[in-house]
Amino acid sequence: MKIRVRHVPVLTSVLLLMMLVLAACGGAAEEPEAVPADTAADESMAMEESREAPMLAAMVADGELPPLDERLPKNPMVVPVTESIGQYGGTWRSGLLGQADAPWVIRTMAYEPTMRWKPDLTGTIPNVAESVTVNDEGTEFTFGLREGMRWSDGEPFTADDVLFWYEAHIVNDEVSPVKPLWMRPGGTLGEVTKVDDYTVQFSFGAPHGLFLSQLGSQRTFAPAHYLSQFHPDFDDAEAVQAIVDDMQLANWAALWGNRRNILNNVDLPVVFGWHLTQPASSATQMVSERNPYYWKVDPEGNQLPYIDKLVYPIVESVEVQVLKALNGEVDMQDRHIATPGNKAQFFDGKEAGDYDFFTVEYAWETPVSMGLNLAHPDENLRSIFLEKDFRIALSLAFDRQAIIDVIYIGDGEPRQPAPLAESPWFNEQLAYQYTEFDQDQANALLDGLGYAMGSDGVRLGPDGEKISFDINVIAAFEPWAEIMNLVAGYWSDVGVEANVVQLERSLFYERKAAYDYDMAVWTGADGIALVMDPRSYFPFSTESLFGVAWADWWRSGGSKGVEPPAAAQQQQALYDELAVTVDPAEKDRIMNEILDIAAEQFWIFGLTKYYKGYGIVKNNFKNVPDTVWQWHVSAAPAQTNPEQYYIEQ
Amino acid sequence: MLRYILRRLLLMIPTLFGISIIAFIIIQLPPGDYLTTVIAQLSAAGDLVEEDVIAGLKARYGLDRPMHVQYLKWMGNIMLRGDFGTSFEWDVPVGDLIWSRLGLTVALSLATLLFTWAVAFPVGIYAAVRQYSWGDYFFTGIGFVGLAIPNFLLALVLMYVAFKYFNQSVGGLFSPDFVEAPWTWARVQDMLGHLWVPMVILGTAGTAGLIRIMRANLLDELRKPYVKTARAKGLSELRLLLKYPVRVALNPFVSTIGLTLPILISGSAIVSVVLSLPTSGPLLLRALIAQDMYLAGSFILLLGVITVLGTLLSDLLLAWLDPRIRFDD
Amino acid sequence: MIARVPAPDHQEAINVATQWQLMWWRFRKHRLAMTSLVIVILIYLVALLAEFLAPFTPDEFRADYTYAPPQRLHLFLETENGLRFQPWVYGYKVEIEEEALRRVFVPDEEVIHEIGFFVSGVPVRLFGFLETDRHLVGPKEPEAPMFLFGADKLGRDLLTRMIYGTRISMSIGLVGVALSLILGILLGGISGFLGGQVDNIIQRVIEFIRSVPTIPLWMGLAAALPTDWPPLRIYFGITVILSFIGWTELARVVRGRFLALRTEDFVIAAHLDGVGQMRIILHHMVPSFLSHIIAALTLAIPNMILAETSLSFLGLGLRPPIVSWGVLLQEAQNIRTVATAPWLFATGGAVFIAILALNFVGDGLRDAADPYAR
Amino acid sequence: MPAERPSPSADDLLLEVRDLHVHFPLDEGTVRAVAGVDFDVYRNRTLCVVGESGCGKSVSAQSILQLVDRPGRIVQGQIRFHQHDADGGVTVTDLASLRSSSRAMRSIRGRHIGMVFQEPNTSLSPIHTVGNQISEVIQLHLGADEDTARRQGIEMLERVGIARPAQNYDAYTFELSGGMRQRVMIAMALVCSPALLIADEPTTALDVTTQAQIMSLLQELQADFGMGVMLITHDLGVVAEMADDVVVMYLGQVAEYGDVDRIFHAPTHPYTKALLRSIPNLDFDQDIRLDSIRGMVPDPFHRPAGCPFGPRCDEVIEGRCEAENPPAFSLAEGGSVRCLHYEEVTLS
Amino acid sequence: MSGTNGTLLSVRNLSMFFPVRGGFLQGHRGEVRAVDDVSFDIQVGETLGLVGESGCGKTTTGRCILRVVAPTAGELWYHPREGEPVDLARLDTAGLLPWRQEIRMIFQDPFASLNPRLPVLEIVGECLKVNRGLRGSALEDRVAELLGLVGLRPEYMRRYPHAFSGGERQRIGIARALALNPRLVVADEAVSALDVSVRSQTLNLLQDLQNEMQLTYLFISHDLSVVRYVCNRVAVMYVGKLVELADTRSLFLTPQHPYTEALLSSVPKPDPRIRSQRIVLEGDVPDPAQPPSGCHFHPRCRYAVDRCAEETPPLRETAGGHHVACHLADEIELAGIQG
Repeated sequence: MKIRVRHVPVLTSVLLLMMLVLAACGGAAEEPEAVPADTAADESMAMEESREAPMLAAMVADGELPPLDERLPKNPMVVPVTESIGQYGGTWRSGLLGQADAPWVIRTMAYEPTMRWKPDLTGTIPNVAESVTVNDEGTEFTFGLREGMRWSDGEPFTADDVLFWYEAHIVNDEVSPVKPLWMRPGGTLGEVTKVDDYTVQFSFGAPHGLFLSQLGSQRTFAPAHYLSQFHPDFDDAEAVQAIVDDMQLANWAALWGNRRNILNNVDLPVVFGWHLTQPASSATQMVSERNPYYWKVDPEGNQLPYIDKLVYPIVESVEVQVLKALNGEVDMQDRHIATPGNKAQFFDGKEAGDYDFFTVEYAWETPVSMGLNLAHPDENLRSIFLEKDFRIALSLAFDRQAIIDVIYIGDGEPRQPAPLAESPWFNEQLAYQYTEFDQDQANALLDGLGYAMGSDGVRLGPDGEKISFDINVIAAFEPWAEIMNLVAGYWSDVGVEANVVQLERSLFYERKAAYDYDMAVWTGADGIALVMDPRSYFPFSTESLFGVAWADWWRSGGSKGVEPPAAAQQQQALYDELAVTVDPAEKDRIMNEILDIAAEQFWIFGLTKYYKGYGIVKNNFKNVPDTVWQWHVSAAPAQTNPEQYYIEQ
Repeated sequence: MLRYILRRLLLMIPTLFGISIIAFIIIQLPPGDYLTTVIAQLSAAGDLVEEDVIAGLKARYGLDRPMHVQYLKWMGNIMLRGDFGTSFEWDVPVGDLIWSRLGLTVALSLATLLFTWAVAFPVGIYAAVRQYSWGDYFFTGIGFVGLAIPNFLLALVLMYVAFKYFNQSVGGLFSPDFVEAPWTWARVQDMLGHLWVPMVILGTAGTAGLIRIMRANLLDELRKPYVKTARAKGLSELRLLLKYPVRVALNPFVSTIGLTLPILISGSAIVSVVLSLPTSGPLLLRALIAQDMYLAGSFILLLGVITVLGTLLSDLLLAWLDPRIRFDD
Repeated sequence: MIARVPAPDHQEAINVATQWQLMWWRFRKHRLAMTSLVIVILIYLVALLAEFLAPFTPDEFRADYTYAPPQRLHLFLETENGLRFQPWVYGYKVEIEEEALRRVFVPDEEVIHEIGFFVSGVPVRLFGFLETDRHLVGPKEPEAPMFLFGADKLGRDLLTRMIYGTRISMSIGLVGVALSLILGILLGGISGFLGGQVDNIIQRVIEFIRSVPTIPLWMGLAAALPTDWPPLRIYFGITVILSFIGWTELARVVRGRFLALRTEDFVIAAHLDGVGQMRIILHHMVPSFLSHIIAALTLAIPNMILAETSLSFLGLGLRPPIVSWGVLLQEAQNIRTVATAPWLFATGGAVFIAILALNFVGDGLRDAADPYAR
Repeated sequence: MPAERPSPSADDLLLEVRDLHVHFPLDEGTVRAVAGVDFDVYRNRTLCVVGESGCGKSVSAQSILQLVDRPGRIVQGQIRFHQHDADGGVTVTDLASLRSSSRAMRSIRGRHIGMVFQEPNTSLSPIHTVGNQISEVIQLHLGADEDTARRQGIEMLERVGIARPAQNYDAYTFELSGGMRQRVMIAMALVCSPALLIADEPTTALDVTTQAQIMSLLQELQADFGMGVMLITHDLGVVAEMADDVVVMYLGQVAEYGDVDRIFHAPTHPYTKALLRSIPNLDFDQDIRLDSIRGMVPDPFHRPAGCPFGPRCDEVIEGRCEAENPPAFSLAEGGSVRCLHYEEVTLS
Repeated sequence: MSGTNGTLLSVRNLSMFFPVRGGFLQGHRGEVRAVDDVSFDIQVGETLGLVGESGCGKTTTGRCILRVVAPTAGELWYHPREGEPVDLARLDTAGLLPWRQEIRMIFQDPFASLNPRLPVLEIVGECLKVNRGLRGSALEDRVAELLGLVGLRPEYMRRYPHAFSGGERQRIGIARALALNPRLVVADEAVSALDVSVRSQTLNLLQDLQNEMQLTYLFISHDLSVVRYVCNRVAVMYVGKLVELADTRSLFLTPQHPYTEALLSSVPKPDPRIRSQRIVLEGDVPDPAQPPSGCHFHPRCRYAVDRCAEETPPLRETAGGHHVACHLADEIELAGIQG
């Protein structure tokens, strides 16, 4: 059924609604002028009465959809609005860079984990779960679910969906050959039990101090009624295999991944504010439309989301998306396009593009953190890198402010990777030690280590060879290479030779996993809720650039990697303790102790405090906060509840 | 003739087989595999990639098996079931992905080809007939300009020009309003409005070459005695020109068609990336970089097929056009 | 027609002129080609003398001058003694626009920086061994800003970087083509001279390579270059990749020439004279097509340069800190540059001029290549 | 057995060429390829133009239809073409004054003057059928429709002795042998029954037996059509067999002009004499040793001063021949000669 | 077939077949019988003419003798001044080296046969360098001598071929052929490309040289009047086969093969008073890849009988030294040039 809506001479709201319904059924053929401006008032009146989007109300009227009360849970989640109660309707246009740009999809429409991070990032609150209680030991977590909550296809959401997720996905060795760390504190996999239809319990063998935080980015449920047909444990194994063959997939695990893919499977029932109507694999754009069964309301009880439709044109080059934004074809976006380099241009284009900036505060420590491989397989380099004075000398030897001036046009502040001032664990020493530019002192320190200056201006190491190492940066991540080239220039002033080597991303990871690198560069980690990812403070993970091998040793219980020095081992032990601590005050104490050791050891150094970021938002696009924390864990800006964004008609 | 075509088709088999092996090797050449790409990507997003995720992915993509096994499986599926495998990155069968883009790619390439011809043909004739005239210098000069400016540079600048001075929505082949609209005249117009930028960019380099070929061919032919014979018959210059030398000069010109198409298709990659066209180029580039091996492999294989078919097409066209070749069989 | 020099007293000179002289005489008459040849030679001189010609070094950055626009060069300075030749530029007035995150530059008409010749600046090593701190041009006060072509995003002098880029870009074409030539002459020569089964096999291989789609092949091979290779090796790798594609064309040309020459009467005559195979090839055949090959080579260089820029653009070619034209263009590949710093596309102009000049030289050579054509 | 033909009458005059000059301006200087040539062609008679390569014979022939390659052009002279209509009227057109691509010139080409070239291989289009190339002329000049043109074309092919003409009408030229191709060329040139046929070295590229075929064919056709033939050749044997009148050219000028019998049996110009002495004869009565002409034909940029043949001539008049380029002196026995030895016998 | 001065070269059953390749897969598509079972002798000091129309195999025969190509079958017995005859057909490149000094070639195209990139000194002197080891002034002296011999000014030896006209170039080619004091010179259409006036000069030169240097010529030509002028004996070829071989006078005056008759009658005589009754042959020379059965000439022969289409006539001697390959040679009366 394809109906093209043209100018409507006489308007009654009933007629309008019918037409909108028809248009919605018709799918693509909407034309913007179909809704003349003077109908906006009618619409919002209709909304006040029905507390739901006109398009849905019409479907209800047609009997295609149950009434709102039957679609909402008994106790819908009430989402505060940033500024004002919104209006229904409109399309949010942004853009994906390539078809696999999943992060932006999650950040805009798909951040519906079991718990969710608060907009100020101070902790998680129940989200899909209605409530949570924890026993005193921190080993049992009981979640209440929302009675009457439904999947986007109208099927009820119950404890069975949680159980199904656990049994079909976590327990299954084919899709989860290794069980996720956050489900196995102390090493053994936790258990999930159904208490009743709307209550589930997660119990662990050890206290799980980080569980609720970690749930801020996990969905511990899956649509059992849909996915069980693709699971050999829950359906006829042969039938499932037939589907695998039919879809030309390599194996069942691939089918499982394919059917759970939120970017490409339009049939997948979801709990998001919008559900997929055109998959990303269609190459030109990805489209999502409002989920009629969405379970959140605004403070006045209106069903969210306000915006009807999300359209993500897929572009292959950032520049195209930049031009689109300048052209006013992007309603709200920061990812990809809002780089410091583009700011001047966006600034100039504000009027023409009818948009403004919102401020983005990065919740990360520093845009550039430089880790020497302290567990380097080469004994000579290792011995040099392990000298704290050497690291101090390197940190002192480059002019952070000059680099900030060049790269960030002065927006920044010399700083090491350390918790941000906004973080409860802010540590001044860690943040600012050795950030001054003092090549004399650097030279003195290097002289003190006995690294005499060679004839060609390069110091000689203990083995009499030049001190020379490679800096691995990822080619795609500008402006790292430029920064490191500048830094290397300074280091050569003090007699240390460093060569910037640009790597392809995957190669970088491979080298890192093999401990085969001298110095690696990455963004600093989480600077606020750092308990989750304290990679910069002790050898915590493969992302701890200064001690990947040490982290491996700790994670594998000593079977892999390299045994770290005592201080690092102490930090790791402290973190083990923290992981099973439930008391917040005690957690703070342990974390601070870890940080003090980090400050003393000076494992890694950085460049600057993050510059102030920005994003583009159209002037009629409302309820986006003036300042948004940029933080991957909370799928920023998803913590600001995109479902309550609205477009002023 | 039929036997000739059959023989050629048969000969394609080993060639394509070789191409498939080379394609596969090329994809395997870079260190790492798709998994490392995924891990790196997840990490880039700030996520910590835990072992469980890696292990899950490994099983899913079947990357743990030796290379020749992977190759045989891939080829086996192609030959037995026409199944090109699934793209790791898009999570969609490779076939669907490629076909969805090939249409526009071929359309763009054909449009470019037509454009190139429409320009190169008359200009080439003009430049040859009026050799060393002002016009000859002018047009060959323009041709050189097209040849000497890197495509991607032109693409970027033209895109900006389209945005800045024509206020055109850039990127892709349609305005946002028409992306998903059904085919209507308006949509066609919209597409044509977008098509000119890539067409011109892709066309410039090729046009220069073709003008030069046409001019040189025609100059050769114009010197041949049969032109004089035709003139001695009393034919008018234009008619004579078009019927005889141009027609003969056309042969080498035509023989480039089959080769031009694959060149255009693979050559449009860079321009398509810059202009964000939903053609095959960007897909291939990403597949190569992400080491999405079945996708990249199938793509290269497909381009190989097009190239080989293109050559065959060229030869057939040439045989059709030139009786000397036709009868030589 | 044989190239003739008009004046009859030159007749004897022509009579005893070698093919290279005849070629040169004919080439000289091709005005466009001659001009282009001069340009090409100049470009290579620039490449050779980069250290001396460039006012600065390519990595020297000036934090305060990011995206500084080009200065207008004034040639004459007004002094109390009237105008005298003294190139100079105005200084910059810099303002930081916080919200737009940029520096805004306006010429500071109060400040005049004189530009000198053979000024002393950053010490460099010419030809790798000649230590000097003299630069052809440069500001007389070493710290004065001089950005005749503007500055890039790091405040580096674009002119300097273009001059240094010339070296890599122009040599990558040469080296790539040289490698192609070696492969092409070797295989094409073997193919053409031996003929028979060997020829057959080599022809199949060439046919096969040509049926592999080029750009994916490039991209694949370039992507396969270990990215942790040192710049020099990457450079080498890229040339090898480029030449790997280029050799088939040359091999075909060489083979064709060999095949044609093999049955030429003068080759048969040499054969009947009892001249050995090697001597026939080197003395009779190679000189006969060398000029064609040189022309073909000249025409191939531009493609190599373009290919390098394309690969760099895709992020698969050379990377900083190597400075090549492709790298410079890659750095300019964004809307921001088009909109606000178009001078960074000056490199495109350099590419354009080089390619045009090489093309014309190639055309001229091709036309002059066979002075004996009847 | 010389074929006795009536001597030419003014009524039969087809073509008068007077003082024709064709120059090629080149970078190296101007080549005066034709430097003052006069001759006449009559109906039903054959004029042979003979000379060594570079003497300007082909250029002279081609300039009649203005087909000289660029940059050559007629700089001086007249080419008066007499068109005889059915009732005896005569229209005279100066072809030299027409523009090369003008309608008037085109209406004469192929219609009133046919032309056959040396290389049958390259003078026919390789990608069009024989029929296509013949019928084109018929359609163009006689306004015939395609079927008529086809019928006439096939008839003409049959007339020129092409076996299976209907079949070969649709053949491509590369399917035919050299002799057949030359027959096609002739058919094409004669299909509109032109008054004049210009044949530029029509048998040079052919084998001797084929040459004999083509020569016979031309003679036959001339007898049938009554056209004037202008035959360009370097072969004195062909001249002797074919010509009624002969023009001997040297360096762009007519050295000698006259009746064929006189040229062969009473040559006057030293060049003609030398030429005749230098050809080997099948005749065993001849002396065993050939005479030859000293030196070489000078290159076109270095024309000798005075008589162009002077430097090679055995009968040079010291002091005159190197200074004066002799004009054409009419001979009592008919014809003319450009040689100072005949100054005194001049009639006009 | 014995001459007074003895035999220099005996060609026995010489055949040269070229495979015809074509099409995409380079399939073998039969062969061109360029030279098919040809035998003849060349006597010391004579000039043997080899005539025929294009494609008849005369050039290939010459090239086989020079071993430019290796014949498919047959023997080429060369009789050195001293010692036993050698079969040139069986020798490899190294083995041919001494005989290649004694058998030399003059090419048809004076432009293609001289390397335009070398000065005359190199062109003429190369064989002297390679075979005689001459260098420096010795080489120059010899080249100067040779140039003088062919009527060129020795000071031109530093010029390049482009400085010479066609006739002069042909003299350079002759000088090269004579540089090593050869015994046999194969002149392949040596004067065909030259203009009349230059041609006679060159023919005279060749005759003078023959007398001076006791040369033997194999004179390949399509021009019967030239052949008549220079040759002692003439062999006529038709589609790869030798059809008639006789001394020049007898061949021209009393030809015994119908093809020879037609050939002679086709030659235009440079005398308008004897416009002859030409025998105009029907049809064209057949394709040597698909020659007619029996006598290759029978489809065009006006005397042909049924037998001619079935049986290939052998070359046989009919009168003293007159050989002919025709079944009817004894029965028919043919016209020579006088007829």
